[in-house]
Amino acid sequence: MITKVKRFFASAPLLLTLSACGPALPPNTNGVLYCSEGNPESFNPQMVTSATTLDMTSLQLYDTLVEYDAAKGSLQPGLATDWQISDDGHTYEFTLRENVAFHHTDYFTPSRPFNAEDVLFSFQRWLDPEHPYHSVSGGRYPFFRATRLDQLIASISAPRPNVVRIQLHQPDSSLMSTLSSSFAVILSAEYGQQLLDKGLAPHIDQRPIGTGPFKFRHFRPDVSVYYQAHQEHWRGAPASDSLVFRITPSNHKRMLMLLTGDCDISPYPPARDIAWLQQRDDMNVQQSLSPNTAFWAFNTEVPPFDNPLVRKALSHAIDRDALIHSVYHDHAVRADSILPHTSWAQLALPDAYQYDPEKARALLAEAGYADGFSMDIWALPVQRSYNPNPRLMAEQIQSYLAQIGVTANIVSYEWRSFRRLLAQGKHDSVLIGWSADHSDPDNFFRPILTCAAKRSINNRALWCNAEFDALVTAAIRTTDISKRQLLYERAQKLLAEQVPIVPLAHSIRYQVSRRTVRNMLPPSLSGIRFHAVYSDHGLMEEAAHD
Amino acid sequence: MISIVLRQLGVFLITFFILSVLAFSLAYLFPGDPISNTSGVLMNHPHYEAVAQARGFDQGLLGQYLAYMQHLFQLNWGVSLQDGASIWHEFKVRFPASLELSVLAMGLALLIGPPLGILAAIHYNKPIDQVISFLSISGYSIPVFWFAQLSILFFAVLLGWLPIAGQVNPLFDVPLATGSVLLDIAISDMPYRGTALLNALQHMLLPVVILATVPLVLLIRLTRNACIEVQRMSFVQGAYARGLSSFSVLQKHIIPNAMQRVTPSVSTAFSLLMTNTLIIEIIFSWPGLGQWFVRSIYERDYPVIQTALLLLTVLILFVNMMTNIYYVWRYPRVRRELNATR
Amino acid sequence: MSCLLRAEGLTKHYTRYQGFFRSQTQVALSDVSFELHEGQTLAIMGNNGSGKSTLAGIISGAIAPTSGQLYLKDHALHSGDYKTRAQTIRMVFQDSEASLNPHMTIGKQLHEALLFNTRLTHEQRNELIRRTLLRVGLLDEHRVFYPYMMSNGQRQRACIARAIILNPKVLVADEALANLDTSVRAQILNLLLDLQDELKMSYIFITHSHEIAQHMADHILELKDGNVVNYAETTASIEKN
Amino acid sequence: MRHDELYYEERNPSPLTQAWLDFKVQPLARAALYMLCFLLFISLFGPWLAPFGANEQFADALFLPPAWSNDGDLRFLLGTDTLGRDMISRILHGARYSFGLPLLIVCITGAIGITIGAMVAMSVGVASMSFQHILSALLSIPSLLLALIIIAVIGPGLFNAALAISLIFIPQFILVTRDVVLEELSKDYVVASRLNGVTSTYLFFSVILPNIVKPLVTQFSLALSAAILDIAALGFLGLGAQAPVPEWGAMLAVSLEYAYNTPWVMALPGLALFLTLGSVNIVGERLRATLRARMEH
Repeated sequence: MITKVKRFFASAPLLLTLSACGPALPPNTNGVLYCSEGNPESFNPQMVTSATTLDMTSLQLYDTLVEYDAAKGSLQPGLATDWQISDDGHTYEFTLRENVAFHHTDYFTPSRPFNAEDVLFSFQRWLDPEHPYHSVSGGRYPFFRATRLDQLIASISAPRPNVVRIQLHQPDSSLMSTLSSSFAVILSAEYGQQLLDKGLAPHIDQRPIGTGPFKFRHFRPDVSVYYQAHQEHWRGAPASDSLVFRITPSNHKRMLMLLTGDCDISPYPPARDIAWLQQRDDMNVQQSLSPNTAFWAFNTEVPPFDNPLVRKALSHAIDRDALIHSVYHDHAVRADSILPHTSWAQLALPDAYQYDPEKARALLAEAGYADGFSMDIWALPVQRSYNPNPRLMAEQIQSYLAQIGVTANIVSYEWRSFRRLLAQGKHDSVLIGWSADHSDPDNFFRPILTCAAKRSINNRALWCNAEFDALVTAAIRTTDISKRQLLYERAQKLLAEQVPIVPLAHSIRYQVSRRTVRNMLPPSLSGIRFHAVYSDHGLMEEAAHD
Repeated sequence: MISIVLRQLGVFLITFFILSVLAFSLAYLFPGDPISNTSGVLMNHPHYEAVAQARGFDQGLLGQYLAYMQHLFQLNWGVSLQDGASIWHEFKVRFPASLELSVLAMGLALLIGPPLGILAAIHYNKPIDQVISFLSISGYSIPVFWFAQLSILFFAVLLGWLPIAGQVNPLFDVPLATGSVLLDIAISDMPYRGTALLNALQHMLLPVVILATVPLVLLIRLTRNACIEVQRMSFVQGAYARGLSSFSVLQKHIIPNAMQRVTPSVSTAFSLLMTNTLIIEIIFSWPGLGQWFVRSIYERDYPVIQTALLLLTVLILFVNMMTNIYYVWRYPRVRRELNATR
Repeated sequence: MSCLLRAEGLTKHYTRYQGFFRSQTQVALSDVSFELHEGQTLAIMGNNGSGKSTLAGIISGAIAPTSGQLYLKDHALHSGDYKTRAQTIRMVFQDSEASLNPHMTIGKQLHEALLFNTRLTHEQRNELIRRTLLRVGLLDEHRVFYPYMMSNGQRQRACIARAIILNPKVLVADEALANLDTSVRAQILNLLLDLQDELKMSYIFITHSHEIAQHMADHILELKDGNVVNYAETTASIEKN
Repeated sequence: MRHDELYYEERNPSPLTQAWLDFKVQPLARAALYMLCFLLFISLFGPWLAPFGANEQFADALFLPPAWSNDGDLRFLLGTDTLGRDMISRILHGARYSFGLPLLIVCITGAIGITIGAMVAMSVGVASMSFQHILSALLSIPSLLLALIIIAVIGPGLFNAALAISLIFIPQFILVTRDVVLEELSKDYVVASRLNGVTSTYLFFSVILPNIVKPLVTQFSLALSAAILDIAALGFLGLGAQAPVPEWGAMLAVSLEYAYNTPWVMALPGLALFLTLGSVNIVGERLRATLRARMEH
C-alpha cells in the first residue's frame, strides 16, 4: 500500500505540468452524467412516489413485465414476452422471458437467471401482509394502495417456472397499464432470501439487485449515485459504460453545471431559460407533454355551484390562452378535456370551455344570477408540476370574473391546513390539478371524479353523477379498446355539459442535454431510458478545436 | 514549556466544556422534543423509549448532560432527522473533505502571504507596496460569495477551464474511503489515477484559491505592518549602523521579529477561513462539514446542527490552541508574558 | 515643629492568582510606621520590590492599606477620600510621561485638579495655572501643549506644577528624578528645594540614591522586602541650603 | 493670550482635525470617506431618491440589460431583474438593509457593550488571566457561525439575523472595552487623576475615554465590516432577509439563478457590497493609522 502511494505521488508533479485547458476526463469514457434534483428516497420504486426517485431507479436498475412505448402509445413486451387475458377478464397469464440475468455485483452473485419465483416475490412483497419483506423499510406501498391494486388482485401463482398467472376479483382493463408503470418492478427472490438469511433485509432497498440495464455501484447522499453497465442485459449491453446521477437540488446550479459540462443532462430547466437554451448550439432541448391537467373545480354541493348553468357560465368567463401565456410562460398547452391529447381516449371539446363573456353573462342571467354573486377561489399555496404559480392564476381569474359581475376572493392557507380544509369541503372553488401515475385514461376519471373518489376526498368538485360512474366503470370492465374509447368519449361529453371542473392546461416537461449526448429520448411518463444513451466526448473535443 | 502546554490544554478543555453545555442546551432551545433533537429518533419510533433512557431523560439535567457527553465520546452522535443517517458516519467522510480544502487554502495563504507582505514592506510607500496594499484591502472587502460566483462565471462558464461542482468528476468512480479526494485517489487501485488526480486538482483550484483570499490578504497586511514597525525599532537601526547589508538585516532581524508578531494571528485567519468554508462548500457543492451544517439549518435537522456546531467550534478552538502552543514554543520570550498575572 | 503626618503599622498584602483556583498571598509591606514633621523631608529607600512604591501609593491615597492607619495632624485619613487628601498630600510620579494624560493639554490637566478641589472661577483658575507654570519654570504657553510635545524635564515640571497647584502640605515624590538625565535632575532637585523653602512643604522622597537621600532628607526610612530595616535621622552633616 | 491659543491650536490639532487632515491628503481614503457619507445619505433618503418602488414590477420590462446596451431602456438605467423591477431603485432601497442596518446594529451594540464593559472594568477589580484566555478563545469563534446557531434556534428572517448579530457583538464590545479600560486604569495618569479627586464619570469620559478611542474605533470598524458581511452572507444563504426585501445579499442570491445568461443582475448588488465593505475597511484602516501615528509622535 505504502509503495503504491509513494509511486503515485512521484508521478503527480509530472501530471501537473500538463496543460489545464478544460477539465481532465477518464480516457475513452462514454459515461453519462445526469444532474438529478434530489436524493433517491430508496432504491426500490415500490416504496416511493416521487418522480425523482423513479427516474433514478426503476428503468435503470429494474425491468417490468410489460413496457409502455410512449412513441407508439402501446404496450410492448418487457420481462414477459407474451400475455393472455381470459374472456371474462378475470385471469391474466404472462409468459416470461428466458435467460434474463440478474446483476452481478460485489455484494451479490446470482446463481440462476430470472424466473417466475422472482415475479411472485416482487408482487407478494406488497400484496401479502404475511410476506417476510412486507414491513421492511416502512412497509408502505403508496402506488399500489392508491391504485387499489392490492384489492384488485385475488391471487398470483406460477403454474410453470416461466409462467405467471394473476387472478383478479373483477375485470379491470387498467391492469396492464399499472403493470407497465415504473412502480411494478421485479426484484430478485434469490437475493431477498440471501439477505434474509444474513439478517440484512433492509439492504434489499438500499443495495438493489435487478435485471435492468445498469447495476448499482455506490451512492453517496447529496453527492452522486453511480451505476455501472449491466453487460448481460437481455436487450444487450447498454451504450454507455457508466451512468452517474449527480445530486444537485438547486435549479441554477444544475444549469451552470450543464453549461460547464459538469452534467450532460439536466431535467426541469427554468422556464424562462428555455428559449435561450434552444438558441445555443451546444445544447439540445427536448420536450414532451406531461400527462397532467390543471383544473378549476367547483364545489358542486354548495349553491350557486350546484347549478350546472352557473358552472358553465364561469367556464366561459375565463381566457385560458391568456393564463397559459402569463402563468406558464407558454410552456403548456390549453386543456380542452380532462385528458391530455396524447391519450388515445381524448375527446377535445374546445367550444365547451371557450372564452365568451357575453355567453357567460347570458348563462348567469338564465340561472338567476344576473347581478352576479360573490365567491371564493382557493389557490394552492405550493407550486405543482401542473401549475407553476396558482396564486398568479387566481389573481387573473379574479379579474376575468369581475367582468361578468362575479366578485372573487382568493383564499390560501399553508399547504397542510389547505389540504385538510379542502378535504372537509369548505371551499367554493379551487385551482388544483392531477398528475397521472400511468398511461391509462382511467387514471384521470375514477380517482378524481367518481362518487367513490368523493368519499376518498380526491374528488375536489364533490361531484357524484350516477351516469358518469356507470360509464367509467363499464370502460374499466372491458378490454376492448374501441368500446372503451366510445365510453370515455361519452364521459367527456358529460363532463363538458355538467362542468364540475374546468380543465385549464396540460403543462410541458422539458429536459436539456449537451449535444455530446446521443440517443436521448424526450422525457416521458414512464421515465428516462438510458439503455441507448451515451456521451460522445470525442465530439466535444472537435468542437473545442473549431 | 510543559506548564504552558498544560495551561493551554486547560483553557481548551474549559472552553470545550462551555461549548458542550451550549450544544447540549440546544436540544432544549430548539423547537420540539429534546430527545429527538439530540438523538434524531422520533417519538413514534419503536426505540424511542430506550433512546430516551440511554440519554438519561429520566434523570435530571446533570444526568442528561453526562449521558450526552458519554454518547459524544462513544461517537454515538445520533442520526439525522431528515434521512436517519448516522451522524458519525457522515462526519467521518465530511470532515477530511473540509480539512483538505481548508488546509490547502491555509497553506497557500501561509506560503505566499508573508513573502508578499515583506515585499510590500521593503518597498514601503512605493508603487509595488501600493499595488499590494490596494489588492489586499480589495481582497479583504470582496464578499466571498460574490467573488466565488464571478470566478465561476469567468473561469468555468466563459472560459470552460475548470469544473465547478464536487471533488472530482464522478465518472472516475473514486471509491469513498477517507473523504479526502486526494487521499482516496492515492490509496485506490483504480485505473487512470494520474488523470483522476489532475481532475481532482482542477476541481479544487477555484475553491482553494477563493478560500485562501481572506487569510492571504490578512497575512499580507499583518506582515507588512509588522515589518514596517520592526524596521523602525532601534535595534534594527543599530544593525544597519553596524554595517550589516540590508538583506542580512532583513533576514536576521526584521523577518523573525515581524513573524513573531504575525504568528498569533494565524488562528484568526483560520477562523475567518472556516466562516468562508461554510459558504464556499455550498457554492461548489463540496461535500464537507460546512455544507452539511448549513443544509441542516435549512432542513431543521437539529441533531446535525447540534453536533456540527460543536465540531466546527472545537476545530477552531483546537487550531487556536495549537497556534498558541507553537507561538510559545517558537518564541520563548513571550512565555513569561502568557504566564503572567495582572 | 509639630507632627504633620503619622503612619502606624501600614501593611499591604497582594493576592496573586496562579492558574484557575490557586492563589498566593504576597506581603508587599508589613507594619511600617513613621512620623513626618512640617517642613521636613523623609527619604524612603530600598531596592526594587522592597515596597517603596506601595508605601508611596498608600501615603498618597492611590492604594488602600490592608491594615494600619495614616494620621494627618491626628486626623485619620481614609483611603478613597481623595478630596481631603488632594488638599494636603500630592504625589509626583516616577515616569512623567505615563503620569500625564496623553490626550489632554497640560492646561486642562491643571484645570482638572482645581475643578474638583477649589471653588475658583475660570479666570481665577487660569491665573493660578499661569502663576504655577511660571513658578515651576515653564511658560504660560505650555498650557496648550500635549505631553508628547514636551521634553522629559518639562514634563516633570508640569507634574510638579500639578502637585503644588493645590498648595499641599506634603509632597510625595516617587523616584521623581530617576528617569531624568543628570543636568535636568539637578535642575528639578533645586526646583524642589526652592519650592520647599517657598511653600513650607514636607517632602517624602522615595529614591534608591543615597546621595539624594543624604542631600535632601532629615530622616531616612529603609525598607527591605516590605519591612523597615532602618529608620533614623540623617547622620551626615551635609549643609542644606 | 487668546491670540496665543489660536496660534497653538492650529499647530496642535485635535485628534479629529488631525484625522481629517490625514484623509485630505490620501485620495483613496478620501474617496472611501465620501462613499460612506453617500451610503449614509442613501440609507436615510434612498426611498425618496429611487425612481421607483423596491418591489414595483414592470411586466413590459423583464430582464432588461443596462440602458447603454442595445436592448436597454432609458427608464431603467442599470436594467431590470427577472420580475421587471428597476435595479437602481432596488439598490437604493437596499442600502438601508445592507448598510444602515449593520451601522445601527454596531452603534447600538457598541453603546451597550462599551457601557457595560466600562462599568464592569471600573467597578469590579481585576480578573485572572485564565478567565481572559477562555473568553477570548470563545470569542475567536467566527460571528457568522454563532449567528447561524442563533438563527437555527429562533428561525430565519432579517430581524432575527440582526438580533443574532447583535447578541454576538455585545460581548465582543464588552470584552474589548473591559480589557482596554482595565489596562488604562492601571496607568499612572489615571491614578494621578484619581488623586485629583475626580468623579468616576469624569474619570471615564474625560480621562480614560480619549485614550481608548483607538481600540474602540478599531473594534467599531471591524464590527461594522463584520456586520455588513454577516447580514449579507445570511441574506445570501436565505437565512436573513427574505425574498422581496431588497437586501443586497439576498438580491445576490436571487440573481444567481439567472447569472449565467444575465450577469448584470448579479454584478450590481455584489459591487454595491464590495464598495461598501471596501470603504468601511479603508476608512477604518486609515483611522487606525492616524491614531497610531498620533500616539507615536
